[in-house]
Amino acid sequence: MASVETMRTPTAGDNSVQAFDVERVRADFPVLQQSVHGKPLTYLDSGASAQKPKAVLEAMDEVYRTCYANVHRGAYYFSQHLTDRYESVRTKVAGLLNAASDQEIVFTRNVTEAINLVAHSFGNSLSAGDEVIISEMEHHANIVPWQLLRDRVGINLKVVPIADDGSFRLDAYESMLGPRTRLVAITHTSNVLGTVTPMKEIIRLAHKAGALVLVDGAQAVVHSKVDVRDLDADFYAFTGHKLYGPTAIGALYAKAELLKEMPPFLGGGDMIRSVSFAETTYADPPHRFEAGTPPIVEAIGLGAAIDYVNGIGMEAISAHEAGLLAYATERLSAVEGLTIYGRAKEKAAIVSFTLDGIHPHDIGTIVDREGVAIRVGHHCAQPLMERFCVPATARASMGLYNTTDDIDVLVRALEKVKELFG
Amino acid sequence: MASVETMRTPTAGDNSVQAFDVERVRADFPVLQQSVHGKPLTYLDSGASAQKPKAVLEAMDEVYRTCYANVHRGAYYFSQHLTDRYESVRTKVAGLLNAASDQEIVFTRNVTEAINLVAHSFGNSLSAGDEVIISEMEHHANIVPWQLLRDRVGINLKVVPIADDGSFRLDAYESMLGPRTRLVAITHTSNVLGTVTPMKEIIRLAHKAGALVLVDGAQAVVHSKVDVRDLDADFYAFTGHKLYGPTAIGALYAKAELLKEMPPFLGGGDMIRSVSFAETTYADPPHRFEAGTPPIVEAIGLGAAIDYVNGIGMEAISAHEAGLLAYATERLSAVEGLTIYGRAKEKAAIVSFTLDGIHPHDIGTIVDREGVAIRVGHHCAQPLMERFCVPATARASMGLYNTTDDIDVLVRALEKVKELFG
Amino acid sequence: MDDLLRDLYQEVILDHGKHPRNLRHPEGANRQARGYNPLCGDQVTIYLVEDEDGRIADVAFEGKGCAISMASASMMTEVLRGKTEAEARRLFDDFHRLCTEDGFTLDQAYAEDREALERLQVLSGVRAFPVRVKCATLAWHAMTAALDGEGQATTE
Amino acid sequence: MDDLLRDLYQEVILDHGKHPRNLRHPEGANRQARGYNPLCGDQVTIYLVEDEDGRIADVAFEGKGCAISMASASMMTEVLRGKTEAEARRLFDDFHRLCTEDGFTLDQAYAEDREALERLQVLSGVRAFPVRVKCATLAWHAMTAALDGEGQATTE
Ligand SMILES: Cc1ncc(COP(=O)(O)O)c(C=O)c1O
Ligand SMILES: Cc1ncc(COP(=O)(O)O)c(C=O)c1O
Repeated sequence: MASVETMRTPTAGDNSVQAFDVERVRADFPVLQQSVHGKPLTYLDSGASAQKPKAVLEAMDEVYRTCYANVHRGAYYFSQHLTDRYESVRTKVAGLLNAASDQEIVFTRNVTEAINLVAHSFGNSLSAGDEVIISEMEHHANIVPWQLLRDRVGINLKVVPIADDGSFRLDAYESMLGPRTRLVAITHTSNVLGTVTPMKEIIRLAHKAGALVLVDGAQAVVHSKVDVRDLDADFYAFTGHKLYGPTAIGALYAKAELLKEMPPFLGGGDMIRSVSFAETTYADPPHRFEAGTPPIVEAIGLGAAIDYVNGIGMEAISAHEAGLLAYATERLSAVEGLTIYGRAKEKAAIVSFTLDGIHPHDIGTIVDREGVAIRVGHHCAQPLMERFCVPATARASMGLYNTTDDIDVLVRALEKVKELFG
Repeated sequence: MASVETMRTPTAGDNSVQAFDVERVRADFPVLQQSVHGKPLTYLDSGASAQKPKAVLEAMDEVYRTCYANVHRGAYYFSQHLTDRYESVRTKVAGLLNAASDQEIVFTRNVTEAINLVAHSFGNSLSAGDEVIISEMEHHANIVPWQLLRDRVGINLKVVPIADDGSFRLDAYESMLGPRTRLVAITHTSNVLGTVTPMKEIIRLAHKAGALVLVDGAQAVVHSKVDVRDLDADFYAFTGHKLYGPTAIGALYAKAELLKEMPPFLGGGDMIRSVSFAETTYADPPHRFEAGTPPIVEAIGLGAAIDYVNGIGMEAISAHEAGLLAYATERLSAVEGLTIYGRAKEKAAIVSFTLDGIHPHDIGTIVDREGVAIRVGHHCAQPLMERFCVPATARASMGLYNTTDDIDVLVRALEKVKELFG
Repeated sequence: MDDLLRDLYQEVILDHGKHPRNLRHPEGANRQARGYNPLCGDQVTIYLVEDEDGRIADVAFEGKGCAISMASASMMTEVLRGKTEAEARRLFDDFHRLCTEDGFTLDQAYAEDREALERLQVLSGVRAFPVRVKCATLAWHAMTAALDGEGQATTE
Repeated sequence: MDDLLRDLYQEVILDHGKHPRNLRHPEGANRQARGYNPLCGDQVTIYLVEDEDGRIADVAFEGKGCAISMASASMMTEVLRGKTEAEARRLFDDFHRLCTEDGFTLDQAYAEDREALERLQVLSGVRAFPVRVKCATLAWHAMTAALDGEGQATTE
């Protein structure tokens, strides 16, 4: 096993930055009170989707029960009221990312749609031979849209390799930037390895080369404070359901001057200024990019999730999770035959691993019987699996409600796996 | 005023087909118990978005509280359980439309996205000079995607005129069909005029000419039983939030053999078979068209909405609404200075109108003070407004929970409008 | 009839709405812009005749819309005449505050604006109807766009 | 350790999983197909040697996967030899029922299949694990694809 020394600071329980009471937080999440196969649920799959606090569920329910209406087009009270609330979530998202203006926030279904939006509205302006750079550790959501763009316009797709410890190879990246590089699309945090990429430097170098940068922030916004202006990101995308919000809502941040120039992606109601058969004109951003009835109530839920996270404090969450990561790394490393993938110094609370001679799918089935929910498979990152020559891994990913007890339960369950496979 | 004789059968209250108890139904909708400006809410904007029964809200809440997880990729219990439930909603939607298989149902955010999906995945295969036929009464959602397709590939967009009574001009349509016609995209029910189009005949003629047909069913599925196989529709799209379901979910039906040939639209997780930098292959339909984490809980909500509607019975709903439409038409026609737009024989429970010398926007504001929620504006159908030479109309649209009392309240509120404008 | 509505639809407003003043295309208009409210489809075109001193010698409009937007356009044409660009813009600032700020009174406005604001005050009823503020300010936005040399203003 | 798991991971299965039989590329293979489970990335390639009578003279596989899919592939290669195409397909039908139907017993199967099913019965533990049925049937799907002359089967 590689050394875990670098993981030991801060150690478990060291929540010196405004620590919060995890048990009280857990009480906010009804699902964590559930049992599975007669065992208490040990939820370690927040990287796939996080559980939701009551505050989020109640906010959505309250809207449907007391003031539901379609937005943007109503002269009556409920419609105006809900339009104001829907639009105010834009301000919350802008705050979450430290965007300059809420007009830079486009609501989407998820981060996948946000990336596809950029691949169409911005990407279609690229020409054959232009280059888009991604990395070996991207989620399919940040690979396939660019492959589809390649099919449409003939761009070249270049792939930054990653180091054996799972860190981003800045040297290789820098040498790939060139005069034809138009866009760099890189994850801020790997959903498999946990690696936090040196995004500020990635962006600085891209801008020096005259390229724009799209950041896949799906895993990053949930683990730490993001500041798009400090990063100088051009596009930043994330998904609500991993941030303790509901399904069916995500957001794209884009610099105002970029959004202004981008043609619409989907056409329909709400995204137009005026429609006639002869000539249709489009609304200003962000509405230009939001066709049809939006995820109204889901936006309200996302707003409540952001409030919830802010209430605890992102710094406190980061500190708590750093403690969990250190503990999990230490405990899992001590399991014989267990290999951890991803040992980057900057790392979020995600641990991928395999057990010698036991397929991850079998691990998943067996620990499930102990109430442990972990993800096993390729994690929508097949090229990364190939990079590490594994068909799949098991992955424990932690959220603000996890405890060192959860890790202990996982480790005990893994011992049972080994026992069974003798 | 034009004659209302044709509207008189069935008359108000004639719910001879399995009548249901409206008051009991109203009790299922918490929002209908609300007041606005101290007046009980009179909700007549279901055409924009319908209210939700408790059963829908509880189904969604229950998932989040007891068994939430991401779908499709989990080996653990909650993930499998929710995947099964999510996929089972496909079967419910297939049942709603009488599709041959649940594999013909693609989940989208709304009908707008469903139409855009077809405009890309099918539309991009068209060539310059190919023709797409729409009508003068389309919602922007069924205009703008085709204008954007025109910009992309150079199709010709032809527009079927409508008659003065708001009915679809089948004669004009037939004469527009030609050898270059590739697609006909027409609404099944106008959201402004209420007109039910002769869809079976529209489709028969299109097929004779060798063209496919996309039906915008947003307003149709909520008012009557739809049978895509009887219609022989190629594509049929609708939106969940108008069908008493949550926001952020819609569906596209497409014939299996069409879906099979269509390339993906959005790229990302879940829509792939395998991804590598060299070659990516795509999943079979419907998953090929569902990239990223889907609207999981929204699908559950839609399933509950379909169950709810089926519980009452679509025929009973149609009969109830026919009664409301007849009553509303009669009462509104009796208001001096009021003009109704849309007098087609086949008509859903939607009544658009103007008052002489009073702008709809002023009507909307004033009736709102009486607790009456109606829509005023262009209803995302600006070309139709031009067709009738009005900048806007007021529109009362009815759902299964409306009563003749609601119409009476509206008529009294309109009298106040006239009084104020003296 | 409720008081807020009576306040919004005062006699003066209904009168201007039905019989708008300066509803015409003036000869010699050297600045113009279209104002468009996508919500309700209302549109007005504002025409300005600026003399060589930079003063608004004539102002008129064309368009269709609700009672509030018509009355507001009509009344605007009555108060702008003789003003410089800067004065017209400042008056819009004060008018905007009148339409949106609860508790805004004339003595908080620029002294030079008070007379005009006194006439415009009938429009302050929109305060209670936030969604109608766009109607009340549509003509003013178009006027500003005309001064800025832009052809179009929208109230999105 | 819970009974359902003990049932799923019986000794025989673990043994086949660790030491799969017929894990090789047979000479003279005249039919083959790849089976792919997109959920977990598992894949197996099935090779068949069909003799001139249409009987399966040899069957083997290559691939990587979980204990269940490996054991199932391994055991399949042991029971298919000597069967005709029709017999192989029928056996898959019965095996599929064995893996999915609660209460399915051998006397519900075709008489000719009983002997093979008795050996395969150790795999019936997947019934309690619906998501693992795909693992247990992956090799079989690939075998059918090979017979159909298709190059690929997926368990979507
Ligand atoms: C006929 C019709 N088509 C399309 C739409 C668009 O629906 P959505 O906004 O849910 O996509 C609507 C409703 O607004 C409609 O009435
Ligand atoms: C890094 C990363 N990018 C993209 C995604 C896709 O998110 P979604 O499915 O919500 O679009 C995920 C999560 O699955 C992720 O972890």
